[in-house]
Amino acid sequence: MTLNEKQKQNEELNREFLRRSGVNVSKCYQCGKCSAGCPVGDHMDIPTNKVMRLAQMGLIEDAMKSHAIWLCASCTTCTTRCPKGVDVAKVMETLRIMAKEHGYVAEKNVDKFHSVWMGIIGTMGRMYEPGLIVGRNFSTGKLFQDTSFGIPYIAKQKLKLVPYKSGNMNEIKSLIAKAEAMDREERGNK
Amino acid sequence: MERVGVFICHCGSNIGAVVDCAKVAENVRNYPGVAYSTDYKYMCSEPGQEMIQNAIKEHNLNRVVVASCSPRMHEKTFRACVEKVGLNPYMFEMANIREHCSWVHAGKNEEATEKATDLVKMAVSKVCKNEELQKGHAPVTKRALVVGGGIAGIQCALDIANNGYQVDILERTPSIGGKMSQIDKTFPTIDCSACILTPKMVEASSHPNINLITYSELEHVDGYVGNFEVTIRKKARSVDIKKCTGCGTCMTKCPGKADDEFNMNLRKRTAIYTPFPQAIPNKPVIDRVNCLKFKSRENGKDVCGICSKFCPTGAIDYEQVDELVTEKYGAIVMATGYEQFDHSIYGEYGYGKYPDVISGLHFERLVNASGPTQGHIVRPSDHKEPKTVVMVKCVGSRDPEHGKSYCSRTCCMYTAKQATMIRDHCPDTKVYVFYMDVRTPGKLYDEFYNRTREEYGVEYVRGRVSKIYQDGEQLMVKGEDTLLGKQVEIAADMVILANAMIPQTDSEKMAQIVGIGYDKDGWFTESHPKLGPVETHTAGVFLAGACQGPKDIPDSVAQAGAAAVKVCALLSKDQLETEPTVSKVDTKICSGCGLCVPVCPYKAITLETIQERRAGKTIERLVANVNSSLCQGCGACTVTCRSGAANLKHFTNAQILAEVDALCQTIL
Amino acid sequence: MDYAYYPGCSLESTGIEFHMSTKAVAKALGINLVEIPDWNCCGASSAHARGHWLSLALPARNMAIAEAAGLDVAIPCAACYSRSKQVEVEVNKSEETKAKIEEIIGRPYTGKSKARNLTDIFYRDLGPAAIAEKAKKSLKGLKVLTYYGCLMSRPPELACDDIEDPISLDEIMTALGAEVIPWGFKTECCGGSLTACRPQVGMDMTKRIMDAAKKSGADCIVTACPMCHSNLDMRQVQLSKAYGAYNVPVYFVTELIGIALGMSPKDLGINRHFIPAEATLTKIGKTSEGGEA
Amino acid sequence: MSNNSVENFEPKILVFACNWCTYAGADLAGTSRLQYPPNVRVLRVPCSCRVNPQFVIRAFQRGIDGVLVAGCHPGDCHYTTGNYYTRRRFLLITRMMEYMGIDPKRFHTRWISGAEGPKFQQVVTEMIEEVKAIGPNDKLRDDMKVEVKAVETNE
Repeated sequence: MTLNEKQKQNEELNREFLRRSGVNVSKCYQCGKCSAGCPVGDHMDIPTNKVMRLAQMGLIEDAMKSHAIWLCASCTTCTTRCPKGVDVAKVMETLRIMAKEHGYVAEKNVDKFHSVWMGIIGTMGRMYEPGLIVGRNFSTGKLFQDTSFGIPYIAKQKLKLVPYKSGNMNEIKSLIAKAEAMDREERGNK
Repeated sequence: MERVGVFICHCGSNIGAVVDCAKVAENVRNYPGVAYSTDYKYMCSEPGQEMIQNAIKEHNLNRVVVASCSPRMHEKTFRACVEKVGLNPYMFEMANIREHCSWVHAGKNEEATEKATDLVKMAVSKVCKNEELQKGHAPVTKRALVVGGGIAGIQCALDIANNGYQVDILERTPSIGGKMSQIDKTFPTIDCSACILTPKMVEASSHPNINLITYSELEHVDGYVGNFEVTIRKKARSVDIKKCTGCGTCMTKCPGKADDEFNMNLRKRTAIYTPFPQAIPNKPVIDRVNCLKFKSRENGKDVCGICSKFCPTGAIDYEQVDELVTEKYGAIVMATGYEQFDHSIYGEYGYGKYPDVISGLHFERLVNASGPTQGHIVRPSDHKEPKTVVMVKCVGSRDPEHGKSYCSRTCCMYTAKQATMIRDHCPDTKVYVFYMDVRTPGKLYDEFYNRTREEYGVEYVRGRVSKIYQDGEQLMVKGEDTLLGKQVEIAADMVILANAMIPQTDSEKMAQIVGIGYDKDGWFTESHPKLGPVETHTAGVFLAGACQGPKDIPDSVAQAGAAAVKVCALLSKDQLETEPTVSKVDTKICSGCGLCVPVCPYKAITLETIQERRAGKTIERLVANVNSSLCQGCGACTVTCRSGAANLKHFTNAQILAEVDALCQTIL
Repeated sequence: MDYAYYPGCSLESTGIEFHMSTKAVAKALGINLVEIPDWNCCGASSAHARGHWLSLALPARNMAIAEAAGLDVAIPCAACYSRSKQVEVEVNKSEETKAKIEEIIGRPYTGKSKARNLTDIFYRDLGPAAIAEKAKKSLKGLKVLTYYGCLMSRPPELACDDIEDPISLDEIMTALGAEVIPWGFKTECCGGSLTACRPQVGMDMTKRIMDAAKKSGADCIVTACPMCHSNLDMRQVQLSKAYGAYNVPVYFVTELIGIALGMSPKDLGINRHFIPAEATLTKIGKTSEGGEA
Repeated sequence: MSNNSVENFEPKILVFACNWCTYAGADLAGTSRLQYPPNVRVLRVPCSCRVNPQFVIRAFQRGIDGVLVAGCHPGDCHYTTGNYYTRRRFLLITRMMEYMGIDPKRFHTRWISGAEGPKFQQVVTEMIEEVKAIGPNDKLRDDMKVEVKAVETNE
């Protein structure tokens, strides 16, 4: 497929991406400083500057399919040091959100983690780590992974076994529902 | 009685196809003031111009309006045309019915014709209020001042002097030579900087037409093109330059120590010093901040005085004071050069705290045979020869977020030069260069860059460096090879940063003193980026070298020559013609409030005392006075003036209001 | 000095020492912390992977409750601080955002109440010298590495310290008598957010930092982020299994301040670390000066 | 008087253009054949700072529907600082005219460089549309009285 055909296919996604990120990706001059300082750089399938390049070329689908956007630790070193003032971390974040919505999740575990996390907050208002570990393992199908992570914490009396539950769960639930609705709305129109 | 001739041009079909030119001529035939009105195919052509001239004679016209193209195109042509038959050229106006009408309203013939009529009526109304104006004349002082004694200033002064004009070089440091004297070798030929600069310095100092004013600052500029009056502060050298023979005994005996700025603080110098051995004039100055005698005086004591004891000619004069002198010049050349960007703003490069992270200019001193290490490339921290050197380009350049948005133009080449020099001096040392782009558009520049990689084995890595940190004795450099798409980390012994070029820290103040423009970064602005690269918007002030923007030596020298030609062209005239479209104050109405004085960007307005007879008594009062040679005719003062005393000739309140009224009449 | 106190989820579990030591130290230093009633999770680090408004709304509720009480919010956790600060900044930036946030959370929040990092409060509002004045013993003899991680110094808009070379922990430690060892990893990301879902990546990131820590010759690391702490502390156990011994104790800044104030390690929760951290404290005062303040 | 009827209202807009930037920008729009409605008339002044607020008010008095004062971008003034004065002056004048009841949409100050032909086209087009939408200027106009007189004398 020619480049222009591919860009044409991505037109709608690109518009959505530009609107939601609010980042002027054309400012990027591909110096590579974002990739150079990225603490996860070694593990990414494509370096940060190439994610930027895909965004710049309007090839949003390819960018959404990458593992890199999920490995990004949101440390914002890239944004901080960018000589052109491009919010690179925001590009990564927007691509993550869009990838989830459009069904391109290259790193299922990362995504599941976020889902379980949000699920717990949605029911209790606060985090409940044992729930996180079990829930995550349950949903990934790896039931006993990282119990090495949970059990030592229990031994050190660091995990509360009885969860806190907010007395105002209705308020928090409604808050989450409204925020999600607003996010959906922004995705759809404007 | 106004007798205006109106000439509507068809410009072939350019105007004629949209605007009904005959109808426009007809529409204004009976307009007040119009004595004659016609249209023609090409008004600017030979027959067209003849037609105007004949009409002036036949119909006894005393004012002319031509409706055709933009005045930016042909105002000069038609002014000359009417002048030939005895009309004052300022009794002419143009109506732009091409660029502003036919070309932008294609197909809307009726409206365009109506608009053309309006524009012509406006022009007629204005020309009726026009007055005859005469160009002014001003004398020329046949001497030039070059501010800055670097390579650009020296070259410019030599070129002016060789054309037979007197020229002064004003330099703020104790010696001429500038940045080029700090540089070891020059690209792309790797000839020794001092070897080609020193002869020029000597030539300048011994030239009968050149006068050096070193260790001096520009204090104040008055006057105007051909007639500048410049006040110069001659800083106290504490050394009588006439008695001093430059033997140097004082410098060997001086116990005071100070950071040696010429050597980028890589070593100490004495308090009485010349910046470098080949300095011109080769006569020292006392740095009073670091001199033991002057320091002790601050504490009420008076010690040391060793230099004075050893001076064989008694040249030391501790009591010297700054001296202000005022000189007259016909032209000024700004050649104040550049400074090096301070990389200590970059936290990721260590905020300037790592001793072995140095700048390009540091390196020049390190590799210079007369420098602090006698030309041995060693790192500042422990004086060991570095086995791995990383060079980082675009430090401060092309970095709108933290540094400067522009490209400094010289760094690609000086980095390549320095890389080859490291490889020459220390063949076992590995050199890596981090770059974003390699920009080498000079003669033999790209060839040089390619030799750097191919023959000298310098490794170029495409990517910016994100972080440098001290790791034991070494520096870890974290970058990205964007061509590989991989992070690279290099353990280096020394890092050389290619710092950006920035204007002198006080360039904006300098520009304000001289009355020229500067851009957002502080570089002086040329009058036109393409067609006026060495002129400024202030007549008689020219630019040479890097004060106008980053430049390498060949470009600086070329621009210096260009500026010299402009200076000579100016100085060759006995009198200067000045535009008459300047501001004028009606002293009868002027209240002397002085509001117009500070708004004038050319300092053309001064308050003067006049004497007046009033009710039988002579009284004195203040009024504004416009120096018509300085005034450039912007009109800022006319609007500021509350009493309406200030008026801009050829754009008077009455003239502009006549145009406004003419347009609005078409509405009523 | 009164502040609303937002401990956040980590301080109730994996970072419970931070909670314990914060409360003890704040009290001793005369800082009155009023815990926000029924606070909720700030959403870090998942909400902003889900949606912009979601990531703002969660911390906004806490900020709104604090604002109703007329207090700025002291936040020990660097992640909670960053998320909360984001809301404060965004609300102050745009009336439209403010209106939308208020609509979502159903409470007024004008952005008047500020999100404050606890360490920053120690550093700026109290000052290292004032803390040292209250110290009962000097930390002399202890060589520390300061570790700020990502969220105290980045992104610049939200940072409470210098973006490349933060100094608040350094100056507090120096004032208390500890020797701060320079290193290049003060603000390097530890990969905390990845440890749970891509453990190997997180391990590698932690390893780089811990290798540098071991090489530096310091006795310990001091940090102010519960995620960094939990990650650096707990991961060393796994690193040791794979790559040989890693046993650099990692303290919360409040733990070491507490020690200087004369509190017992147990009261500060220092006994709950994975890498035993009590023995290292015996290095303190080897030269035994400083003593009573 | 035709343009006083609101239906077919064609406004007349006066543009004060500085000689060095905006006039050149308008010329460029011409040489680039960038089309815009023929409702504007450009009056050349050396610098936007030459425009006395009095000129603007006079134009409104005499029935103009809109006035645009345009010069070089701040920092690019041919006379170094002229447009700074323009900016400050017209900030005040805009408020004063608003106070006098003139719709602020009728008066604008814009920076258009010699290289910005398209911007000139865009600015004047937008302004014409705006003024068209708000109708003819009937504030401050002396001609309202003049008209009555004219009718009287004619009859």
